[in-house]
Amino acid sequence: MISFLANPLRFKKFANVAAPIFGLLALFLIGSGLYFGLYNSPEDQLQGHSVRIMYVHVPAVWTGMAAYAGMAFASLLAYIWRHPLSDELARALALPGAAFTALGLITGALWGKTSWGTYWQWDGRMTSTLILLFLFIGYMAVWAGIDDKRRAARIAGLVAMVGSINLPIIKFSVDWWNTLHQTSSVSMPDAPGLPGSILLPLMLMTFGYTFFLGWLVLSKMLNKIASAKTRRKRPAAATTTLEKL
Amino acid sequence: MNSIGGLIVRDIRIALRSGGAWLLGLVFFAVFLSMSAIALGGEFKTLRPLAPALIWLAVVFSLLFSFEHLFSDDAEDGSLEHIKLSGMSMNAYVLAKVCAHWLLAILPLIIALPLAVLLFDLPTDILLGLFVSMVIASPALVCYGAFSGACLVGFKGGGFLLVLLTIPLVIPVLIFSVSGAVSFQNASLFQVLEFQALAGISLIAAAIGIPAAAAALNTVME
Amino acid sequence: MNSIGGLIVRDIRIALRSGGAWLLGLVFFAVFLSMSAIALGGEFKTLRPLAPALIWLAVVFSLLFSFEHLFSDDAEDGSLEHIKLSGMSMNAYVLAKVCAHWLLAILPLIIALPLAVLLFDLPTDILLGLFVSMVIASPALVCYGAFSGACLVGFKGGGFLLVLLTIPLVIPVLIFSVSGAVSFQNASLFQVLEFQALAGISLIAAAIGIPAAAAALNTVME
Amino acid sequence: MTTATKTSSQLVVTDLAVSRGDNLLIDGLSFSMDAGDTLWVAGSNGIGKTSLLKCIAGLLRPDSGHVVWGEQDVHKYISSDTGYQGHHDGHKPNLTVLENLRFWQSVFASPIAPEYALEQVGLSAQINLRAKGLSAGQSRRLSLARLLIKRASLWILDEPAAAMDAKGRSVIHALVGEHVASGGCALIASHTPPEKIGNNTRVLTLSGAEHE
Amino acid sequence: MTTATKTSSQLVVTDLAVSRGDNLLIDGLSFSMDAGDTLWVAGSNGIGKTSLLKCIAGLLRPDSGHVVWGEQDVHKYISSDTGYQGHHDGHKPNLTVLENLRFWQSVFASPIAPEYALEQVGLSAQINLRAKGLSAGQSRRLSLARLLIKRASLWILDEPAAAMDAKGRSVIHALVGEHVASGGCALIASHTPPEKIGNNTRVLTLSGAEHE
Ligand code: HEM
Ligand SMILES: Nc1ncnc2c1ncn2[C@@H]1O[C@H](COP(=O)(O)OP(=O)(O)OP(=O)(O)O)[C@@H](O)[C@H]1O
Ligand SMILES: Nc1ncnc2c1ncn2[C@@H]1O[C@H](COP(=O)(O)OP(=O)(O)OP(=O)(O)O)[C@@H](O)[C@H]1O
Ligand SMILES: [Mg+2]
Ligand SMILES: [Mg+2]
Repeated sequence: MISFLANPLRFKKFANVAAPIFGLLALFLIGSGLYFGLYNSPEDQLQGHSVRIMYVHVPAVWTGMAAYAGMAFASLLAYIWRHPLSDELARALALPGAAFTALGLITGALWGKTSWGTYWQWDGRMTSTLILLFLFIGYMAVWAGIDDKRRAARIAGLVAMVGSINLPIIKFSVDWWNTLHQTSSVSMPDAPGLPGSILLPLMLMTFGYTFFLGWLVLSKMLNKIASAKTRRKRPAAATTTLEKL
Repeated sequence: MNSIGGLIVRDIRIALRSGGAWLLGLVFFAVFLSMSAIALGGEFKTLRPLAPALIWLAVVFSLLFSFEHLFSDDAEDGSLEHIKLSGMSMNAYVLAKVCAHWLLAILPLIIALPLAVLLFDLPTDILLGLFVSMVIASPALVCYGAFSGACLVGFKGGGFLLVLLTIPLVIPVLIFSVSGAVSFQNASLFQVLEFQALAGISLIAAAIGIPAAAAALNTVME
Repeated sequence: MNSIGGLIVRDIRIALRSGGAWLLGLVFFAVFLSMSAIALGGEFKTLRPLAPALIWLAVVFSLLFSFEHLFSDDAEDGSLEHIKLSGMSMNAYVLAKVCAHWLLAILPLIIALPLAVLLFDLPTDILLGLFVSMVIASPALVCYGAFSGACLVGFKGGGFLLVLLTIPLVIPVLIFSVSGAVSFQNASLFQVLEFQALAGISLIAAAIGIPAAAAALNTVME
Repeated sequence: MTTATKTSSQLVVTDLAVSRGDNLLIDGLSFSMDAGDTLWVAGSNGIGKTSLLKCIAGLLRPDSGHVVWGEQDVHKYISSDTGYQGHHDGHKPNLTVLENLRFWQSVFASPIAPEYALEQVGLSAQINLRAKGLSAGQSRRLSLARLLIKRASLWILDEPAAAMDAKGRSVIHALVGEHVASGGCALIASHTPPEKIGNNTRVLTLSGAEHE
Repeated sequence: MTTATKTSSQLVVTDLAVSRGDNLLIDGLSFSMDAGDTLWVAGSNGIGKTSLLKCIAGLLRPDSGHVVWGEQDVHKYISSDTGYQGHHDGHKPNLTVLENLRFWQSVFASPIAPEYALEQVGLSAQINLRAKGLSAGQSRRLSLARLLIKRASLWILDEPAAAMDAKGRSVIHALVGEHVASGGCALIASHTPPEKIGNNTRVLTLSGAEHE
């Protein structure tokens, strides 16, 4: 699959077909997810209507994390095989990934305001989500700050890979730190125990977000390939003559 | 006047070209606050009373390091020599740099203040107090910083020396700002004694700092 | 081996020649602690529980900015090219730089630790805890910092980006160090869970950070 | 050697002594230049050419003596009628060639269009390239363009031909020729054999106290 | 143009393409050099001399093609048998001349005494001066001394004569002559007319696609 798509031409064919499908799927899934989530699901006894933020919040955080994982994996492929397409993939994942993470943070904050009365808590999950956002921003800053794109790709790839090795450490430390210090920890309902009426819109939204991410990434990469084609033809190289003195 | 404007425009343009590097003062601000909150255990109960002090420390440290390159880039690559030979007065040059720096480094922090307050769950009147104290105190910070930055030109690894030079000048600003922000809760703007003091310090800093920086640059270039 | 030693000696010599600039990491450490104490009101009662966190924050920020010039000086003046052409492996080069940096930047902080504790009137077992945590955690700090520093070569105004890249890596170190220093009071060295975690992180950081920094330098040089 | 009549574009150097570190490089140097004069400064490496030029530009304080240009001592009031090209080019690596020049145009309040100056030095094709992408010779050309934009009467050039190809050297020659023909003065430090430019070309050779 | 026999000190460049930014500078360049050969690289400013030399040294990745020196591709395994002198001198401003060289001696694990190398390039008097106090030409001489200390068989010199006085230029000439006579190779980019050094001196002229 990977080596199949590594060819830009084949990739272009695949993406031309897949992008609109992903887009439509995303539209349908998110639409129905919102319908079930906002209208056709029970209120929470404790939290009332504000529980519905969950259908935006939880999938957003998950998609953000998935985007980071994809970015790190694509960077690894690019680093080993020096394939420009995987660099483009990693790069295309960064901005949407950061956006989903930010969305997760914002909706989480809103949710927090309604259920705990504060926008923010220094809680383990929340803190590690914030750090994830920092990692995304750092990755994008490297791309922005280095002119030569071949170089930028490799450095950014290293940043993504080192970050991914460190993510488990961050998560572990932060969770553990939080349990040590935070006595009145807030209980979040565990996903597996959720009733179907909550699970259904949650899953619809999650897949919807994922396809939306896929659509964004594929269209961005198609754009890149197209603009690389239309870039003005390079001027001819110098002619070289070698003569004996 | 024209060339002051030109300089400000150039500095802003260079900043925008640097791949978002200028925005990262803001990032440092955010990172400093998060790191402090994490290191201090993360409970609002402990954090809330410390917040004004932490936010002001974040402002000071986020600015501090930005002064290192304020003049040294121009000095090292030779453009300062050409500016001197252009007949532009050093005072005008320093003024232009200071204005550009205010726009690039301080304005974003002021705009981001509400976010910082979110992190500590602070009441709005303290936010307002912080806001006013930053507006009043920022000229003092920039002018003192510019003076230290000018003294350090041509001094490799000067960042830390910068700290040493600027800090004694900045400590009064820090003290007045923090306590001004806190006492603003119970008073109207013009009653807060600390803010009056800050305004005075800002005036003095501008009146002394800019010519002193110009003099330092003149000396350093020789 | 010989050339690793040569590099370390050279770096130390350059540092000693730089007009005391290397010592100023220490100065920043002191200034940070005093400023925090001043901004936070200055009472031992409030300061004492915050002290381990503040001291570790001071260590992290004092180190942070020192990585900016770790590789960029060699890269900009062209010596890195000659080192690459000397056949010395980049890993060896990074290792030498990291060792020199440990000696120049971290050792002074470790030595100065007792002084810092004086400022906050801390009991000796917390001092000991801080001491152990610094020794165990410092390889992680230097190696992550070296990686960020290498990524930033040729990146003007990189200081702030450095912050952004290093911080996520350093947060676990910070968390474990602070709470390790505190829990050391009631336990023996090898029982402290945090110290075991720190040792693990240091190992991982060295194993990843040094080759990653070397790879980044190789890329940046092209 | 100093003359009594002072016109506004006369350079008078009186009894100048310049030192660097512990070394006295130049001592008791006096000369004067009138409109249209060219002075080559020659001498082996490390003899003090750069130091002398910087001192005449007002950028380095002499141990003793005076440099008077346009009736004012340049070490009291720096003269903005001086154009200097030193060993460092002074371009901002992240700005394009055109932006770099535009900036200098606004600083010098000059009416000359940057595009015109770039054409003169043969850098029109690089107009939108960032300065850090310039080759060694192109970077020198850009500082020559800055000199043109400034329109100063006194030109002080420190090895302008370094890193320049043959075409570039002839461009410099032509530009300096035009400059002195229109009543300017030029001081040029160089390791290439001095050539006659304008009516009054002289060579100031520093020699003797070789530090090697 | 490549030859079949590979001796250990042969440089073979095959079908090299080098680009900078969006510009393809050099395309399809092939040549080879044997022990004792000298190759001058000539061409106008910005044509790609520096880029070519960096690529041959293994410091810049080519778009395509290979550079084989001593039987190994320099872009796979960097060769330590290459001595390079670029536009940047690479001295530490706060170390003295001698300390700078001592450091390189330890990095190169070389048996040559720094003092001897400094004498060869005429820098004995500045031995205890900090590198930041060197004049432009003295700084170039110091990097020449580093080249001597390294004792590599392939010399790659990018405008070694820039900022050098006449004596300095003849020193370079003599050193390169000695180097090729003892079986080394030398590649020299220069704007001065090429001179014959050793038995087999050739000139590689880059021309045509002027980017100006
Ligand atoms: C800015 C604030 C918040 C952030 C950054 C945040 C972050 C996260 C993250 C990272 C996850 C995924 C966890 C995993 O899969 O292991 C998650 C899931 C979840 N969050 Fe939040 N959260 C925030 C606020 C809240 C609030 C206020 C609530 C409700 C009171 C909440 C309820 C949930 C629930 C129910 C889940 C899904 C259940 C689960 O995965 O265990 N979150 N959140
Ligand atoms: N980083 C870069 N980005 C874009 N273009 C570059 C970059 N570096 C060099 N160039 C361009 O590549 C071309 C070749 O540069 P190079 O330095 O190799 O020239 P050169 O032949 O050595 O010239 P000179 O004689 O002036 O030293 C120039 O036109 C330059 O503008
Ligand atoms: N900052 C300094 N400290 C000590 N000595 C210095 C300093 N700057 C220059 N020198 C010494 O002063 C002398 C003159 O330097 P200068 O740069 O003027 O020479 P130059 O004639 O321009 O040489 P070149 O032809 O190599 O450019 C040199 O011998 C140099 O070593
Ligand atoms: Mg000189
Ligand atoms: Mg060149």
